[in-house]
Amino acid sequence: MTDASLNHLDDYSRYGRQMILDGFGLPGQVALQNASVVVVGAGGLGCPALQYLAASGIGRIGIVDHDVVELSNLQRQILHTEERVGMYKAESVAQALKALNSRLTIDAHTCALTSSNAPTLIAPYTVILDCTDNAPTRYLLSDTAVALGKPLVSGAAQKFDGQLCVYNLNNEGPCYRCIFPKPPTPENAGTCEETGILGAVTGVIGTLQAVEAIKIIAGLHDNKPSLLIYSALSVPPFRSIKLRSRRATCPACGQEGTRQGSIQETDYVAFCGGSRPDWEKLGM
Amino acid sequence: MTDASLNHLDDYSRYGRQMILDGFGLPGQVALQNASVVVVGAGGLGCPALQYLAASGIGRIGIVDHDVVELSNLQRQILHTEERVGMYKAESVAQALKALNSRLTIDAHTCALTSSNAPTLIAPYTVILDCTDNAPTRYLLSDTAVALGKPLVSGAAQKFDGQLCVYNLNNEGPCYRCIFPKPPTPENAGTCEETGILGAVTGVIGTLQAVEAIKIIAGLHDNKPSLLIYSALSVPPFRSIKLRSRRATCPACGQEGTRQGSIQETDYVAFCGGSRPDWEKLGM
Amino acid sequence: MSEDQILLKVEFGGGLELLFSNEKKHALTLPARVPADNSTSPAPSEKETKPLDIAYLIHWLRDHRLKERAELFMENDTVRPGILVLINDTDWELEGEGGYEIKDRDEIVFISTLHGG
Amino acid sequence: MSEDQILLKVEFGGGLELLFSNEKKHALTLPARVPADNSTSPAPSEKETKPLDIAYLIHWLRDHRLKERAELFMENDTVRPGILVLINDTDWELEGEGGYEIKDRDEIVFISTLHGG
Ligand SMILES: [Zn+2]
Ligand SMILES: [Zn+2]
Repeated sequence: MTDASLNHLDDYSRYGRQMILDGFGLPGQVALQNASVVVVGAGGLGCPALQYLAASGIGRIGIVDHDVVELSNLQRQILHTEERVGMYKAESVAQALKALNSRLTIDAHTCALTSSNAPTLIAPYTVILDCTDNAPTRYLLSDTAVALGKPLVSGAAQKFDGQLCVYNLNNEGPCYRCIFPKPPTPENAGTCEETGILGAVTGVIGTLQAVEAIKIIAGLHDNKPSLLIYSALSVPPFRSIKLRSRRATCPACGQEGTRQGSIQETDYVAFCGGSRPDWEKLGM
Repeated sequence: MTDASLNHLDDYSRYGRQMILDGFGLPGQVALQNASVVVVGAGGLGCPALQYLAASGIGRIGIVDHDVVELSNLQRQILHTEERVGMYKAESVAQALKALNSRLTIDAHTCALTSSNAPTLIAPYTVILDCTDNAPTRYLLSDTAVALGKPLVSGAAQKFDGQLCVYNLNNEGPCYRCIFPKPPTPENAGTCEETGILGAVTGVIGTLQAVEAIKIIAGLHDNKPSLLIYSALSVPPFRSIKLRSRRATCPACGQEGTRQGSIQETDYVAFCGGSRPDWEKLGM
Repeated sequence: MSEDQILLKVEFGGGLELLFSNEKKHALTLPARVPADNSTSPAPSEKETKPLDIAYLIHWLRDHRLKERAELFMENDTVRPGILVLINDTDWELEGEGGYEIKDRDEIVFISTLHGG
Repeated sequence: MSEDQILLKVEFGGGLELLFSNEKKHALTLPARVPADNSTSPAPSEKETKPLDIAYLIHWLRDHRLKERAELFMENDTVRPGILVLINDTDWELEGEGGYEIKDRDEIVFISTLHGG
């Protein structure tokens, strides 16, 4: 078996529909097979993203979520079932993905992502998907992506609205802190529970996250930083925004010498139950 | 039980996340509960659409598909499983939806949609979703939607591209024939099999079809005819097009007196194995 | 841009780009006045002219940009059935179809309707 | 539009519209020259002025359109952390941020970053 072929003969017919695509082909499918993606959050965004990643033939998928399935999740978290209410979301999702694609390697992590475990949990994967539901974890994931030098496909959804952005693309694009240098106060950062969410809106954004991850892995991404804004009730519903480059002064991704300030412990410590990872000590 | 309440007490917590949305609320949820949607095609577009419709609390869902699940479908048709390869798609999907929402009423039709059965198959439902993969059935469904006076949420996907449009909206908007008066020759109408498709692209369009159906049912649609064009590799990936009104001369939806020409039998007879429905005889 | 030239963007989608060197986006500069009979070879000066319109653009694209199988782009002097023409993100039927006079920096999109699912 | 007035579109998203009468889209007409100190009450004629810019617009929106809780929109003389300003679909940082001089028919969008999932 070489890098230039698929592991199983029937994979050629299984993935034939995408392998005949211009610019994708066998190399694209082999890239997916050899790639690994970690999805943080197996909720409204994570479910659709995971399902299309698994279907596409990606080799290894990590899932990080410490919550258990509740009945009120099923309005949008479409990989869970009524029977699996009470099960860890990461395990419920693993079960669903396994039924869809038994050759997929799945790592189900039922722990919370914290500043102490983030580097080791995330390091083994090629691409990171931020499918979380709170600001502190979003900053933690962005800092982790920068420290590990990996692209971060970030989705968010609230009410009828959604946002999609790839951070730290090619280790050249802006990170989350470049765009939003200062975290909002906790009062200003609502979660789904408080503000409501139309289920299919998370579906649109989560599925688009899968598309972005697949484009990155297959070498089809144009590498230009942009933010996609979705508003289900607006006309037009989508708007694409041209984003700034990296900020030279960014405390996370800025270069030594121009970098200003430091990542504040308090950004996520209060929420994530740990201190900032000691990247130097971890050798990253 | 009145029309103004949900059938089951725990539905209030199950759908609470969307019931607290501005402009949705209890009336929106009750409208979903009392609504019925028929999805024609349980493939790449139908799977994601069905899954979000079922999760949202829609009361009754019809599925029309005469195909059986094949391994090569699983790259994008994410409601099927490896174990269900060989099963009718309509039944495979019904099984998946039942696990997600046991209170949903599901009608699984394992027959092909033909010009003879279309009127009776489609008539019982509030909203029609076109998730098919061929031009003749698209014309048949549009003519059926016009004859029955129902909105048609139409999705299509090929390669890296997708299109989304609501036809016959409010019995005022244009129908498929208003926009595309003449069917292309069969040679010019490729199917997924021939042209390839990135799985997640069907996911994006199918999920957007669910959003449109939910907006229509909950009274959140602005009723303006528009076409959404999606191209996964383009920047920007989405484009919204302002569409014409109905054509007074449209053979399907034009008014008597101004209507020109007639729906040609040959438009779908050759493909669908039947003649044009006799709408008058059927009393529609 | 000189006054007798018009700069426009043309985009192809839904598979039509395959007929045009597989390039989706084309930046064009065309004369502001063109032969009324839509002939796109260098015009003898005595020919009757009209302002640059969509009908002429369609002929010009067929004659100068199309790489293969003209019948997949044109039929009976207009675009073939199943192709939608968009003028600045608006259905061309709302803008006068072939007779729409192209203005500087207009964006014209030709998309083929998709049938797959 | 007279020469000393500028017509612009302002849009709010990501929940910010809740602070502005729950209206996403606002069409505004503002003077082309405004007080340099961003004060938005009728200016005495001797005040120093500057061209209408984003910094002034932010103050004007707070003083004349905001319905509640100004601290959710502004902090330290600019938008609060977590709000992104877009000028004609481009990140305001690429356009000079608060100092960007608003032109007729510009479209300025204020969106709040979303955290839900
Ligand atoms: Zn940065
Ligand atoms: Zn019509």
